Amino acid sequence: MSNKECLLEVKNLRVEFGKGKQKFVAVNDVSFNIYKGETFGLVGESGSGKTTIGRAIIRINPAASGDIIYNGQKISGKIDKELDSQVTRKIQMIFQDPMASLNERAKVDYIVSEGLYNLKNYGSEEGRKKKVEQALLDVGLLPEFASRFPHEFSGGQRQRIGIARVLVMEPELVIADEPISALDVSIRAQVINLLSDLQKKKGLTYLFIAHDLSVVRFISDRIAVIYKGNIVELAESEKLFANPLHPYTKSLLSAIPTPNPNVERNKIIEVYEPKKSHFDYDSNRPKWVEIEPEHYILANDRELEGYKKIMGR
Amino acid sequence: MMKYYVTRLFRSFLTLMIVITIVFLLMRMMPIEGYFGSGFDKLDAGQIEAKLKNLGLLDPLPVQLKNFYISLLKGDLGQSITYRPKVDNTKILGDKLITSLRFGVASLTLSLIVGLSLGILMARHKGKFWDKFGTCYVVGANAVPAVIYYLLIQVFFTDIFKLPLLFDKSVPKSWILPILCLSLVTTAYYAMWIRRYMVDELNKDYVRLARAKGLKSKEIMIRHVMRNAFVPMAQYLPASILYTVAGSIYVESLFSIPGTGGLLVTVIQRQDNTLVQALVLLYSSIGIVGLMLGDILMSAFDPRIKLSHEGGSR
Amino acid sequence: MTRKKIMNDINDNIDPSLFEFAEYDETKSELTGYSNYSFWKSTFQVFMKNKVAVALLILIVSVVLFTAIQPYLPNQKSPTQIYINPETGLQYRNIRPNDPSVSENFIFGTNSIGQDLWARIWSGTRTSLFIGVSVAIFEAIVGITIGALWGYVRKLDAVITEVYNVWDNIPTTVVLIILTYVMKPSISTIIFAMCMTGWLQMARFVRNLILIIRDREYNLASRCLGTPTSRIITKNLLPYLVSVIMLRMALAIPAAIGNEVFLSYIGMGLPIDIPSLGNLINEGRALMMDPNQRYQLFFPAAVISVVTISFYVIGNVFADSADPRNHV
Amino acid sequence: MTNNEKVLSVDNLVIKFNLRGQELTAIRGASLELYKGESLAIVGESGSGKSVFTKSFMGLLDANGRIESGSIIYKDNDLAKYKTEDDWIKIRGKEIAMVFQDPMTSLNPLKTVGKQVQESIELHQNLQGEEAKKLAVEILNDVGISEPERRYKQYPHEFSGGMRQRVVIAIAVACNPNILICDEPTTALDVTIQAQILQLLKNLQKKYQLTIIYITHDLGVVANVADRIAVMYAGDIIELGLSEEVFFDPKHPYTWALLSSLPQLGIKGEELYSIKGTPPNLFKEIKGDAFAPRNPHALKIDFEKRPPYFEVTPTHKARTWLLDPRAPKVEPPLSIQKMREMEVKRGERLE
Amino acid sequence: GGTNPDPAQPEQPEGPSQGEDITEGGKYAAEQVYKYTYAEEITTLNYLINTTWIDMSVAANLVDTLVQYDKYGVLQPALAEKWEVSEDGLEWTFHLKKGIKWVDFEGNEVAETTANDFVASAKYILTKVNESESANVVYSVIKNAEEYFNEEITDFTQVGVKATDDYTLVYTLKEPVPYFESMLTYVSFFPVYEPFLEEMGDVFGTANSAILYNGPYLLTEFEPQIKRLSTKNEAYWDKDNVFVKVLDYKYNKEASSLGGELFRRGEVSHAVIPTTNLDEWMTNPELKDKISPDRLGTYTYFYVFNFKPQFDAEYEPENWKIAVNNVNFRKSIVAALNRRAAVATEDPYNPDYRVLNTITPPNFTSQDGLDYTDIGELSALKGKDFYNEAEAKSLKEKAVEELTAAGAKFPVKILMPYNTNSSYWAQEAQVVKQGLETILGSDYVQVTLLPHAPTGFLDGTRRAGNYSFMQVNWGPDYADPQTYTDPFRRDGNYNFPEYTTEVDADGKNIYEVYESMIQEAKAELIDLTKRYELFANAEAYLINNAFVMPLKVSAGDGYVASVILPFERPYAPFGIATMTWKGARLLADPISMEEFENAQEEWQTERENALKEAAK
Ligand SMILES: Nc1ncnc2c1ncn2[C@@H]1O[C@H](COP(=O)(O)OP(=O)(O)OP(=O)(O)O)[C@@H](O)[C@H]1O
Ligand SMILES: Nc1ncnc2c1ncn2[C@@H]1O[C@H](COP(=O)(O)OP(=O)(O)OP(=O)(O)O)[C@@H](O)[C@H]1O
Ligand SMILES: [Mg+2]
Ligand SMILES: [Mg+2]
Repeated sequence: MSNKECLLEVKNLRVEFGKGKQKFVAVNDVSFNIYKGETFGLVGESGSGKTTIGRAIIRINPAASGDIIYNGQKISGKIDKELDSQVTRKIQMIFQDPMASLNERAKVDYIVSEGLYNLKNYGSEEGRKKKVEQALLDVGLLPEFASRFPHEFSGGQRQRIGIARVLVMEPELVIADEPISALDVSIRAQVINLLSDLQKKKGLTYLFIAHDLSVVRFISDRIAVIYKGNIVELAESEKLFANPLHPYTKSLLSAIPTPNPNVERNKIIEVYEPKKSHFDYDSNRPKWVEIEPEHYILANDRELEGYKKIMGR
Repeated sequence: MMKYYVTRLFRSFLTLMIVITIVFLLMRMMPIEGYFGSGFDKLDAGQIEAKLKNLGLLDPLPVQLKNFYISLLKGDLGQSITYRPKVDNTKILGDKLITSLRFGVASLTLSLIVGLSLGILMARHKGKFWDKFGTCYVVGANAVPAVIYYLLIQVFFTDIFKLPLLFDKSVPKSWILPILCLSLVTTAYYAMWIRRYMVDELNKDYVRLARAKGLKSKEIMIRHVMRNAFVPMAQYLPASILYTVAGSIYVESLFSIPGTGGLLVTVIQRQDNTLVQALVLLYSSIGIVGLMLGDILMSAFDPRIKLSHEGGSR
Repeated sequence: MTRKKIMNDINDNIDPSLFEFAEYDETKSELTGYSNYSFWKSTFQVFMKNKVAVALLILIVSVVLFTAIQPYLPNQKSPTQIYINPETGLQYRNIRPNDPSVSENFIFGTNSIGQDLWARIWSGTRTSLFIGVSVAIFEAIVGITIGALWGYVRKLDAVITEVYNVWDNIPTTVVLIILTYVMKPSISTIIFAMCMTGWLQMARFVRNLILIIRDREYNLASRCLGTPTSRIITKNLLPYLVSVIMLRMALAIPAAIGNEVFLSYIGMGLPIDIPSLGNLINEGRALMMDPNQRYQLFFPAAVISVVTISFYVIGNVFADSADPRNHV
Repeated sequence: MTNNEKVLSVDNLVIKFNLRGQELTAIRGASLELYKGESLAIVGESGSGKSVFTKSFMGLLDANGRIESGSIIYKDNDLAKYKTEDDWIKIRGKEIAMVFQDPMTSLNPLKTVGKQVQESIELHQNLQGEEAKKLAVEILNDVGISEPERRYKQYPHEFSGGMRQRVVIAIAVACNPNILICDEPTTALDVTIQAQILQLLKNLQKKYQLTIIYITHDLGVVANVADRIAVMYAGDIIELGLSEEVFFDPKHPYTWALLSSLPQLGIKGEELYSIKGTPPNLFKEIKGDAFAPRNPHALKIDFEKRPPYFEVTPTHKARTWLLDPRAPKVEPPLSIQKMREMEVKRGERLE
Repeated sequence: GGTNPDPAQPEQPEGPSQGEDITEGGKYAAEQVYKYTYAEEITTLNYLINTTWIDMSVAANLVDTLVQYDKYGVLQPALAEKWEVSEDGLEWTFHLKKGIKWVDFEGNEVAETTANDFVASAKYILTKVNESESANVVYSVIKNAEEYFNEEITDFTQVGVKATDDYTLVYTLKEPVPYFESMLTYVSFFPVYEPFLEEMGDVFGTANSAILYNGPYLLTEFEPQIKRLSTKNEAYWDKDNVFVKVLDYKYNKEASSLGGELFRRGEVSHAVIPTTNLDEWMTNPELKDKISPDRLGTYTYFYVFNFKPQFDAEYEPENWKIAVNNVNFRKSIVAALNRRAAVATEDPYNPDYRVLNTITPPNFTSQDGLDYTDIGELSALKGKDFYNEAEAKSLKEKAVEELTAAGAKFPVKILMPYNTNSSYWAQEAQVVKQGLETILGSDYVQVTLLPHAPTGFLDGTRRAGNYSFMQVNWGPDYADPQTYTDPFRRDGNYNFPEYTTEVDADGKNIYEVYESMIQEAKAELIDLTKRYELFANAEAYLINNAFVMPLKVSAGDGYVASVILPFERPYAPFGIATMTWKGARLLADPISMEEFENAQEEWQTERENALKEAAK
């Protein structure tokens, strides 16, 4: 895996909200890489900073410190116009709520071509229409839907419109922020399928954010687990599921519901209690270490030893 | 918390200074003629100059401004110059403010009681008789110019109920009509808003839970909705009480109430600069203080609101 | 495995050929469930349900049309001409409506210097509506522009807020009176003066709305797509505000007319030779005490009430109908 | 299922709404029986009528809705005939209580949490003042809120989402009802907290002998808590059975589709099964099986005639023509077969 | 030798003593309490600085002056028992009554009124920082006063006001002023008790406790914008002629709309009936006997042509200059202007009562028992009707001819401003505009009305020369015809007549002709008969040459509902006499039109007799 090309590098990212006393650190010293063509999963409980990381990458939230490097170029902080428009095109985002993320007062046609208007790369009006049509077809919608308004569509269809809007930009990296959380079970599968389908066809790279571990497991190559602004563990997805080390990861995995009454009824939830697990963090600060190849963990020296022991077994 | 109010007060003070400076400059745009009474035509240049000089109006503008700031910082609102020359502005305002405030508070109390009851009635019987009745009233009170129905009230009510036509401090009956007139519009206003907020609240999830719990709609109204609907109004309440010191130009003129209603209009027209400035200062500070009190009141009502984080002075 | 039908008997005479697979078309299934809900259509429908509002709408449209065509109708008198009684050489003063003892016919009678009230009322309505509509439009334009910038462009927030605070704390009367001094009393002065103070509320209102919807996801999406601010405002934000802005405009008209009445009352209104509802009311006000002459107040008061109530009700009902929650 | 005493029995319920001058049929003749002490889960996609169905048991339908026909029998009374608030007051809370989906907005923001719980107690348990307060604190403790005395005096905004949901549950439980309807009690919560809440509900069920109806579209939740499962589609219950029956031997193609689209059952790298299309328009009259247009296994008769319930076992029935003896044999999708096999293996392993 | 009128009591009935029927057989009200609502509050009680009508009308009843007028306008002694004038007419010596007391507002005696009180008042008025508006009245006549005011001299003893002893006051004038006595009833010559003035300092006059009283009334209660309650001063030297015991004034801003109603309900003794409400009062049988006109005043209104137009190019000032310098053009406008119709906007029932053909009103001043307006060439004007359509048309023809030759354009644009705070003015302007345009034709003149806000009205219109034809007014400052020539003096700011380029048949500039007539009249200080005639001729010249068009005379409040007969109150064409309540009595019933007219007629004849008597 490590011979893969690194598309995005996040180094010691820190994001803060508010000022002075009300300052709140939403993301604290987070580092990870995303390789070209992979799906990188980011899971964590609500409010842990997943969205914030996504938004920092797409530059809606400014980074307080740390670097975000895209294709070898630094894109955080002040960047020139040229790079800005380039990055805008290359990194795109899919939003959580298909109801809220589409402009209700604009036709699908406008919504999908919004990016085109901004880039002005469609040549003629004819060309723009073609692109819109193609994008709609790509996401499995009929081209005639272009003249309708978002409220006329079901949640899944709306989410697909949202994806079509991203596709016309021909992005390289797509940040999917809980793209299926707001969707009904029965249509989640549609969107998951569409996303993997597009990845195959267009060679997209995803940063896939979710709190539903089963979905993340299904779609991601690698998964990072985030807790209160810190990534606590990062590994290839099967490895993580097979061999979770961090107590938080463990508790998360134990809570995944399975569609099996017999299993569910007997399941035991592991509760994560940071104060108990990390009692000595005051004196012994945790570090971000690669405990085995491609498996990172946030741990201090004592914990590291423990983990190594478990792995040794 | 304390710090928040201190910074906010400081900012408000700056705002106030800018406001009063602008008004100061605006007043200097008025013609000199206005500083003199009807005898202006008979004065000769020497007399005119003497008066203007006395008023400091012949100094260059920056000097005037400087003098103005100095006396303002000393807390000196100055003396009236044309309205009642040589009388302290604080004295002129003092009595009037109290009168207006009395009427204001009385009518506000009345309109709060009637308005809130009506609004609640309207919200409870949404779409039914009371709602329609209330709406007619609200529309009428808001849309028909007050000049018209104040007069109607004054003429007919005094006739029918044998009430005095003019206000006299010592005649209790003479308070009735002015208070009634004053509260007409505000009653409609409160009824309208409380109805709107109540209807908003009634659509909220917690009302659904309260209903599922088995509370009767009447109890839901009393125990949950009313207070919650009152919160957004709470913010404006202190300001509206304080603003009553500004009086009502119509009602006060009609009933001979010696309040501040229309005083600003009069003194601008009379070009009593110092009094105008004193009034503007007063009204602006009332606005600012009122809003601040409103915020405090609202935070008292609503535990969610903590004023410590940043916000404008609104 | 035994299977029992619970409700039907198995011998239900169903054609066995029906127990074959039907053709399955995926795309067809995409087409189902399409709602024909349209915002404006629903708004219109809800609005039309309110009989009072519709009646008032018809009424106000008729009034507006009538004021427009009134001068061109036959036998109309001039609103400013003073009618002189040829016999006495003096004015036709205070002639009662349709007074038969007078050789000329004055539908609504005359005022105290012998001007035709009927013509004055319609001319006044024209003036007042013109003022109201102009003020509303101006307020909308300025208010929306400033409000949009204020709400959307974070950098401007502090500055505009400060300007707002200052401007809002200057009593309107100060501005109005000083403006009327600096400028001549005229329709444009009145409009200007009202706009100078009126846009504030509109701007603040728009700003608050924009603050609410500014950070909705679809706006973030547009920003991610690199859409310029101007287009975000015009395409993403303003369309959401259209209905409420229309409401505010509808309410601004009666408010402006009311203000005009107030200005006339404090002597800062239009010159008397320009009939306006404010002037007419103010003239008529003095006659309130005289039962025989009350008609001079009654007619303009009736017109002003009809106009303001109509706009007020229509505005409010429209706002209700534009609220999707009421599209039931 | 502990005993077979029926507490609630709904028969052929039809609920309609007036919407923009049109009529919408939200519930199309659904029937259901609820047994004492059981947990019944109602699953189905959004808009299938789960909430409307259960709200009708408490007279909480929106003003534009009405029960067109059918009956809801509770303790020998037909709730479908109740009209006035006074009638319903006897049911709401006291007999049937409800936990709503959104814990963030279900509590009155201006009242302390304790007072809101206490209100329920005072209403339904003949306790006032201090006594009621004591009980409220107890119940708060029961729902897993630590330091209940301190928390009693706090306001909802000082609580996290999970804790608020606990409070909402406490309010419902404080009414001391027979039946508790939980309308999506955990959709807004994180997985870990979700698991805790479900555990809590199970504990409370035991302690207070509640009959619980869970409404959810998350099949994982269902597996955890339900004794029986009712699957709803377009305003009708199309399959009903014991939890195991529905998971391991589903009969309705919609249930198949629902189960197969779970990523847990998917194979990485392959396409997940997904249901195409959108649910039917409830404004229109539905002919035949409502699911037919989206059903790859639809029979011609599905477009003609509404299927009756076919009994699979005494506890398991489904509305699909596929169960008719005349119908061609259709195997459930692979993933479901696989799940069944795995379960069999697991069972063997356990033995 | 100076005149020394007999200090006899005015011919009032003997003061009512106890037990006498004060109603005089039901004619007068038993309770002499006057109630009134007023819309405009006084600004100050400091009578030494303010000259507004409203302020003076209050002060007039609180402080007495050296001399006073009786109800026929004949000068009578007041605080001064007698007085004499030096031969050269420059030195006036007044001998004060003894025992006149200064009292405070509760009637407590404070001091005696002495000659020094007049010196103190003059000193105060002439001190610049005190901003007295009446200073110019004083320094226009008193020796060295102007120098003192301008701080050219600082020693007040050089000013011509001296108290030789406590009861002897000497005014020294800078030149003989035949009408000096009449000026003494103006506030500028009111006394003030010096120690009190000094004690009060800035506060003097700001409250009823901050002045002292020696007049007929005490201001016992004064709450600004609430009420003013005056009660009879029991220490007043002439208290027997003070009949109304209490003046109860209540403030109401809407007094003009409510006054009638209040009178109807018996809550006030006097109410102004605005023109708009006249019809109701005149036609309603219940009311029509309760309304009467007010007595004519001395303010006169006239239209002036502007000879120095300063208005916008839009209104063609150059063209106006050509037109206005043509006498036929001016006369055509005068002839076309229906003054009755114009005045009817203010008094529709009896416009003739107020229409005036002179600048100086009748009953202003008289010489040898002859009213000024009946003297010289003015007498010819008196009965003339200026309004004449036919003449207007023929004048127009002449003017068109002459003006076309002079290069004027038609229609001539006429800019006519009016003050927006006066409703009848706006209406009058409309009547005038319409009348001129119909009679003369809009091809000849085109009138543009220019509404102007009251703030800065004069500075914006008349004084700035921003008009072509405009209604203006003037009120007298002393009882001499000269006072009405003031607006037309060189460097005045009324209509700038000195800019005229018109010449008469002799080739003399017509304004210069007028000016020389005035100079001649002014110089005549000894032969008053001659002086009056010269002034009258000059005024007639001004009118005949259409520099100005007389319009109307003020009539107090127009129409009133009242129980006060104005003819019982002191009369003077100027000063404070008409404002005093001395002599006034409340009638039992409201005055009707008829009663008013009878009383007026009676008064007119009695006055003529009284004047003749006084002239002897
Ligand atoms: N604009 C903002 N201002 C202040 N705080 C913010 C802002 N946006 C996010 N936060 C805070 O930052 C933290 C992380 O938020 P974030 O939205 O990234 O969480 P998340 O992991 O995406 O949660 P969820 O699963 O609920 O979407 C939260 O505590 C949130 O309250
Ligand atoms: N007040 C109402 N007026 C009109 N239609 C309504 C109303 N309430 C519900 N409906 C309709 O009834 C149908 C069933 O709604 P319901 O809320 O029961 O769905 P649900 O299964 O609970 O969905 P979800 O999972 O989204 O909560 C939906 O089509 C909905 O649009
Ligand atoms: Mg998020
Ligand atoms: Mg639901």
